[in-house]
Amino acid sequence: MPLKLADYKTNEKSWWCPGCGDFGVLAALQRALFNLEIKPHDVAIVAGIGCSGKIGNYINCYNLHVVHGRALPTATGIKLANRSLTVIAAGGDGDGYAIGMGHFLHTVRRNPDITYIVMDNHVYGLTKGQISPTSDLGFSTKASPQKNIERPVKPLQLALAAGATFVAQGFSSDVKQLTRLIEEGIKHKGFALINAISPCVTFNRVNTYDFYRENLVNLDEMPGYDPTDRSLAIRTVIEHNELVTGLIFKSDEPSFEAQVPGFREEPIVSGDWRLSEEEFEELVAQFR
Amino acid sequence: MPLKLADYKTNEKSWWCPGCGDFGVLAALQRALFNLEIKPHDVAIVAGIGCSGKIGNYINCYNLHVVHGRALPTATGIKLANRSLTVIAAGGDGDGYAIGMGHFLHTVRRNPDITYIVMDNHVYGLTKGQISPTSDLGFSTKASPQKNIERPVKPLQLALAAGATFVAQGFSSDVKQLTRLIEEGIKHKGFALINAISPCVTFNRVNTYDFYRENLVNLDEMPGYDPTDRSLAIRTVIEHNELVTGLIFKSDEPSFEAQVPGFREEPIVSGDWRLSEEEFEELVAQFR
Amino acid sequence: MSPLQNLISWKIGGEQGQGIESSGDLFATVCNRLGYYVYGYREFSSRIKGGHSNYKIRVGTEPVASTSDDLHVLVAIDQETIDRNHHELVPGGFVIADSAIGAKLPEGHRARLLEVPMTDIAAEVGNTRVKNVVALGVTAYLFGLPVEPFVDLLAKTYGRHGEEVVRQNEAALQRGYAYALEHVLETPWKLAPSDGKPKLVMMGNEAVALGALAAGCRVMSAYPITPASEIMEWLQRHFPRFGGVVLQCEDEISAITTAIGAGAAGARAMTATAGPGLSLMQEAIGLAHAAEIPVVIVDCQRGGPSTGMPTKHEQSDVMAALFGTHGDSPRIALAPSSAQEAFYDTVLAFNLADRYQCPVFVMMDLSLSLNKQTVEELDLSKVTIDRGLIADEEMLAASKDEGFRRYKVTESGISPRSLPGQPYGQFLATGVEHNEFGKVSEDPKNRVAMMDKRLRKVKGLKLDGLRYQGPAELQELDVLLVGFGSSAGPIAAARKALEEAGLACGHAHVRVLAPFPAEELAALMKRARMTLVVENNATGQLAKLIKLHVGDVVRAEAAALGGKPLSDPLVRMESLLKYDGRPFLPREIVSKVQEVMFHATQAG
Amino acid sequence: MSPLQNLISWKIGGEQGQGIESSGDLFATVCNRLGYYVYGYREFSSRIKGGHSNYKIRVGTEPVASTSDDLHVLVAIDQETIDRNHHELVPGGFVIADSAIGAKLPEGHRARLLEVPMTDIAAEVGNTRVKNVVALGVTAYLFGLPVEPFVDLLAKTYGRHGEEVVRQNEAALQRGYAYALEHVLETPWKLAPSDGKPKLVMMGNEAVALGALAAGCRVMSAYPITPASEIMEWLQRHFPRFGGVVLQCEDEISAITTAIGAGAAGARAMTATAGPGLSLMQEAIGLAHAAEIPVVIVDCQRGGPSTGMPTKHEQSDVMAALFGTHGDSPRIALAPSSAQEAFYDTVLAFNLADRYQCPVFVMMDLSLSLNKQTVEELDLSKVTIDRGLIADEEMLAASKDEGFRRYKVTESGISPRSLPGQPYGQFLATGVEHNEFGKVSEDPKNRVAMMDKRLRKVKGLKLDGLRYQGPAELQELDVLLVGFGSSAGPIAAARKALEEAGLACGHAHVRVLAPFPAEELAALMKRARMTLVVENNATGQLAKLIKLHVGDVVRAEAAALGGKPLSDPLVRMESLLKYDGRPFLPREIVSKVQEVMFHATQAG
Ligand SMILES: Cc1ncc(C[n+]2csc(CCOP(=O)(O)OP(=O)(O)O)c2C)c(N)n1
Ligand SMILES: Cc1ncc(C[n+]2csc(CCOP(=O)(O)OP(=O)(O)O)c2C)c(N)n1
Ligand code: SF4
Ligand code: SF4
Ligand SMILES: [Mg+2]
Ligand SMILES: [Mg+2]
Repeated sequence: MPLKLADYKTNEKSWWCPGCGDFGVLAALQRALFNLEIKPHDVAIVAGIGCSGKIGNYINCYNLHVVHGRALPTATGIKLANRSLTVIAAGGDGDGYAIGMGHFLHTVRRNPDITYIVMDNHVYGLTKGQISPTSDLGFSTKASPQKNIERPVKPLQLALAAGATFVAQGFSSDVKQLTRLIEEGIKHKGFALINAISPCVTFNRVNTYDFYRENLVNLDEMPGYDPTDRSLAIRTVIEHNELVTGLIFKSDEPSFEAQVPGFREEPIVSGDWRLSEEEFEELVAQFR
Repeated sequence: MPLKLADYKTNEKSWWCPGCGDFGVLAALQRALFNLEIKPHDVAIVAGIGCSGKIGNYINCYNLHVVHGRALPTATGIKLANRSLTVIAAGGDGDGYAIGMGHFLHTVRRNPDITYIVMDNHVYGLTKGQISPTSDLGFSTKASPQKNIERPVKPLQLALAAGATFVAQGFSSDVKQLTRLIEEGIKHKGFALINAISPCVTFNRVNTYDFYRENLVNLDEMPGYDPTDRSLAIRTVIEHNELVTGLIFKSDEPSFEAQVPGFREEPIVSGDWRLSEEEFEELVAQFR
Repeated sequence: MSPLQNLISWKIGGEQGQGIESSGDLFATVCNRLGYYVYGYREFSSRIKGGHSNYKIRVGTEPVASTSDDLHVLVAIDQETIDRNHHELVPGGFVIADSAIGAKLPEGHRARLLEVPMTDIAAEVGNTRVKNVVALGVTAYLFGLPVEPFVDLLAKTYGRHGEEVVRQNEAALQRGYAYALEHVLETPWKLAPSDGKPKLVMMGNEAVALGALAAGCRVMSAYPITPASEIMEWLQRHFPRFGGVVLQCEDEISAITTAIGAGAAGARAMTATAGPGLSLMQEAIGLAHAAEIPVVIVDCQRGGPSTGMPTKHEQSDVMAALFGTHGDSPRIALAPSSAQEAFYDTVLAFNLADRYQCPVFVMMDLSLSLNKQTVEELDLSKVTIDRGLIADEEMLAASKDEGFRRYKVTESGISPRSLPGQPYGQFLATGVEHNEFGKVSEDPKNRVAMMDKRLRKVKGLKLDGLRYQGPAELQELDVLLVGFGSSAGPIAAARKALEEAGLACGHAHVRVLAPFPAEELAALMKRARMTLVVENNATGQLAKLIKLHVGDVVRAEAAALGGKPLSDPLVRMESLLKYDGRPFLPREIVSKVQEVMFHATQAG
Repeated sequence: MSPLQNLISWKIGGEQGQGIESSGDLFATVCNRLGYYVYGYREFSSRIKGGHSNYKIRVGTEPVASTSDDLHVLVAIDQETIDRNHHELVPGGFVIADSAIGAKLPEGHRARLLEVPMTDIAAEVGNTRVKNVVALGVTAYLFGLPVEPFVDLLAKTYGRHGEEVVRQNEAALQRGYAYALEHVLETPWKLAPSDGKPKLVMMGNEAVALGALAAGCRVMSAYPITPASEIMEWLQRHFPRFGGVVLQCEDEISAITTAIGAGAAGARAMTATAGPGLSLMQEAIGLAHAAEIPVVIVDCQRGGPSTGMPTKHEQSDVMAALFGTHGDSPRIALAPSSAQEAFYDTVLAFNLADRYQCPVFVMMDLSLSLNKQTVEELDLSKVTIDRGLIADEEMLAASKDEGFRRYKVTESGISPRSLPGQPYGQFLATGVEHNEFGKVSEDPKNRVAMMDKRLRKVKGLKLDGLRYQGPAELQELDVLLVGFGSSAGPIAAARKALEEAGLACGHAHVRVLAPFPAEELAALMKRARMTLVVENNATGQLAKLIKLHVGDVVRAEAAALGGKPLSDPLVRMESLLKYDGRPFLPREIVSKVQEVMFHATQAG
């Protein structure tokens, strides 16, 4: 029986506010999995805590909804245990770039075959609208009455500086492009960052759909842009203050799993773990 | 009585291995404080855990030796409580760039007036020589028998991508240059990163004094290098694979403390914290 | 005429994002201004818009400190509100429903349904958002409240939105009142006159924030989390005037270590969090103990473990707060039971942190943190700032040659500290074991001396750790109820009910979890035929503390008598645990007591 | 001729970095190969080079499981070694010192100083690094050991450095032996023949790593920390052959969540850490409980709190491991007392984690982790792999329409789990409270059902949690010694000594900290006139567990008898706490018992 798009959906009612950008990201992810014909049970989605972190609730895959900020190491563990799974990590800008910053950059440099989708709304949605690490300078809300004085995190530049092998940015309004980027991210044999601009209609009155529609530049359609040129990528995202969409950078380098000494193609979960008497004796011999 | 260099020293015997790079960093820091005539009791040094973290033991200032990886937030707390102190944070590459990575980049973007000296030896010294986040690809030791397959952290590039206002790199063998860089870092009104290459003679047989003597390029002496040009800085450190010394980048931007609404010049510690009846009544009135 | 009421209960319900919270706040504030005591209780989910939410306000002529399951008036913004809450309505209670929703009460329900054209009226006055205000007008009539205070408050609240908005709100209110006057023959429950004393209404988190500011706290570092974020928010709003700083950190580890840094530098610093954050802070908490650095940690408990039930009430972080960091270190942990106590306890926490040079916990719980409640006038003159032992110039000058013995081994365990910036006070503060100068030391004798010194600090500490209500000294008790935190209200109400039913019932409320008021509680437990420990968690965390500490007291007495305890009150102790996310209702406690007593009679 | 010895004690000391560790290992390995039982004890500091370090090896014809303070031979690389350790020497004991250091024994000391030209000999054989090997040659002579096994081992150890180095080592050894033969008239303590059984010698951490590998663990994620790093190191060395992976993470939070991820995906995964790391892992531990994910956490306890004493022994993480994460969750925590047990307990831990779908702790302590000791043959046939309940195809296919009830409420509390990749097994695993399908639920009834289900899982679990040695059933005990972890050795030795002194003395060793073997221990304690709890921490953490759990047993019995406990064994319980960074010496335990018994006699 061929897979239907509906196979990737759960029947749960969404907890997001009407108009939330996360709907677009959800649709793109479901569609990307469907387009790639990956069986729902072969997908593991690891999500953090936040409005965005609820994305797993609406996709009919194996979902792990972890503690705040720890989606990436958990996803890495899943991938190591079972290489044959498609592993997606997902979460918000707070989850990924505040509490999760360390894991983010270390996972980038480790390069496991994981696709990481950050729903970046420049605000903490679930805790009712505090400033987030990507919030603009001067941004304030009811819950964060003092204006933001911290330079916003630039996820694209950081990922590039950390040696990322795949960096893209999408916009939740452009589900088509975002779907394609996610597909490419999944196909990429290594760590793929997809920063998905996903407006919060309830708490962010600055970084709105309109704002992005006016300001985003699509690199996929920029003549002469070469996403395999790292220094061009760096220059471009700096120049446009990260207000770009499309595939920003990609390079083919071996994934973490591909380099672990003695690591096997067969997933760990399906291996036979018992030691033979001979193997055990050889191990024990060193203690004699 | 004029201050002597000895005033910055304690009589404690050092716990470092003979030849350890940290000796040079210690000397440079003591000398910088002495040159700047900052009274020892007006200096707070916050150090992490590691061989490097012991630096505070040998300087006669107020020292806080915190838990692994948390030197920067602790230093930030000290600075907020007492703006008039010179606050130095110090630690190793593991302390700052592994477990401390999140704090590192968030402190960079916050830009408090702190000077952060990382004694970077590309290895975990105190725990007997495991791979560290800055270890080269392929590096291995007795304690880390598998070859490193994770891209090394590039602290200079990351700091620049995070919006650092002062980035420098020194070499513990060149105490003179390092002293000057630390002085400039302290004078800089904002966050100053000084990555100090500080060879571990016991566990790192690759990144040795000789290796650095052969490979480091001194930007301070590079004709035409302009440390106020961020994109030049980024280009240069990438080009030289971070093997540079000198002042890499500097820009004058207001520090965190300078922007906190209502924050005072007078240190919090010396303020009178009692509320007047009127002030209290005004606060209470909102609950009526 | 309707009889005068001393206690009424009102609730508004609808979808999250439909103004449930602000309407409830308006009603509570007006009642408070009229001199009544109020207690609010909000039910909400971990989502931003949508999902049922409700807000109940109890209003009384005397202090109210718990929610309950009787209800006089239910304002229903949607049918779901009726379906979920109708069972609470007293016979003859009112449902105020928007006519637009076609509300239905269950067949045979004895409440009265008052359909009010809220949507229509709102449209007529020109602002669809004032729907709920119509219901407030109806409410005012039903409880016989004057309209003016509502008008005044609306004017103040919406003033910054312009005159037009204020006018719309006032019109909606008046129209609602008029509608009720027309359709309800007489005011069913007129509130008796209040005592007229001026009062405050606030949630526990606001009380903590205000207490911190009053206590001299000027550095607050935290990471947003439910139900603690209001503390940070309130301080962000008010610190600028007092030169304080709030740092919203990248995570809780940064939050606690920033506060520790500020504390080490001599500021009064705090952080506030909930369970997940507390768990993340465990390592740094040990640092503050080892290096003897003052810091105040507010933990607003919510449903655990892990992310658990972020918007639901629970009291399950006790063990984690007292025992969660590795190694041995002494603890001070206060557990206020009302917003009023939260204010004073926060002040006390800062004084204790400075005096004992260690972290001090203020253990809140979700109900206490978020429920708006009446607070009697707060007395600034009771707010003192005690910095503990700080070395003076003379002391430091004297140590010039030798160096400053920051960790001098003293009889009390407390050593005067120096602050960065003080000449001759330099020392090393470290989480590694150290000698009197703070230098790292692995010497076994020094280790023991230092560990003993730190543990000794808190050993002698006696706080007013237990609050007792009930039959006076020496009288035997049929039952002793023990609890902590916000369950003070429901337990007190249950005690009253049990006493009215003829039982000699006492209520011991543990206000200090560490050092535990063991002797005081042991004395009370011995008087009691049975003790019931009432707490909102699944494993009896308070009961565990009682077993340990009251147990120690009882065993010491037994040992003194040659090893034969005559009658161990711990044997007569039972637990009432509730961990469904909701606070106790008084009647649940009453039932449990009845059940246990019944069993006891059966058995005996 | 010297009498045959059954137990001798040897120590080498010098500065860190002077080959102390490798010399000790060589000596231990040779003795082990000769069929003796060995127990090593290393003292070292938290620094890399310099600072006194020493390594003591006790060698016996019967199992040895503790260190002690008597010493037959001390190899002193420097004078400091003599100054710090001479007090341990038995009368007539030997100090082997390099003649180059001009060694001095304190005036009147009854040990013999044997100055050996170690430096000269080393120079003569052409390698300054073989100094210590000269001392090994002397040692061989003093204990009447054959030289060949030393030669063989040196050849094996230094083989990869080339023949020349091997030759130098052998020459140094022979020269040392010859020197001793010439200068010491007769072998002072000839070791009695061994039982000749083949034996292993390993440290506890190696036993854990080997156990993990044997149990099928193939994912290990950790962050380096003393005294746990050897586990990671050993697995890094051996995993490549078995397709396993070690991830050295950026911090402990990453380490535990990586392991949790791997556990959720169906691998056997573990992490290993010490106190500071444990504290950092607290939040994630709650996640594994809430989402019911198997993971094994090895905690190698060291001196706390905070960074504490990183290289010193302590047992002070018990409370943190059992109660450190916020909220309520059940615990399983094993506490092996020897390397042998550490091997089997690690295997058991993986089986329990899979069976009960939760984190399982293996509580090590520094002595156990790092001290090399003899392990009798390990039996692979005793290593079984029990994956617990995993849904099969049929079960999953049946749930196709409705969805898979991953968290089905069952009587045992355990629900079959599906693994990613299994068709129709998809579900949401979350730390938020959830329903049977794993979907987030805030329903109060569901909450209670889920919490009860999780707590129920472990309630029925009975493990072989207590090991008892001493007078047989029903006999009254003068004293019952209780401990956990590596103190098994010193306590056993003390018990023997006390029994020889005429006391009826029992030793109950707690091998499972949670669920606590309360009934078993209560039964023993009731037989005892007094109980002494022996543990390496300052606040009596094991004693607290005993008060809680044995207390519950005693109180339940009392309640059954109408509330009057006849005689509470907890009243007769005392603590012996040692927290100076060193493990217990048997005689310290003996003295404490004598002291307490004396007091009791005085009082009684
Ligand atoms: C350890 C911990 N700290 C804090 C929280 C509270 N919290 C929940 S979600 C969130 C941030 C949400 O922001 P973001 O990650 O940007 O997600 P969004 O809701 O905007 O999608 C926070 C701080 C938590 N759950 N756990
Ligand atoms: C939470 C925690 N994890 C691990 C450790 C163990 N530890 C001590 S120092 C260190 C790393 C040392 O490396 P680095 O920071 O590079 O300092 P170096 O010794 O090389 O100067 C580690 C992992 C610790 N003290 N605390
Ligand atoms: S609060 Fe913002 S991010 Fe959260 S669901 Fe609503 S719109 Fe989306
Ligand atoms: S181990 Fe390395 S870093 Fe540590 S003191 Fe020795 S040389 Fe320095
Ligand atoms: Mg966000
Ligand atoms: Mg290092």
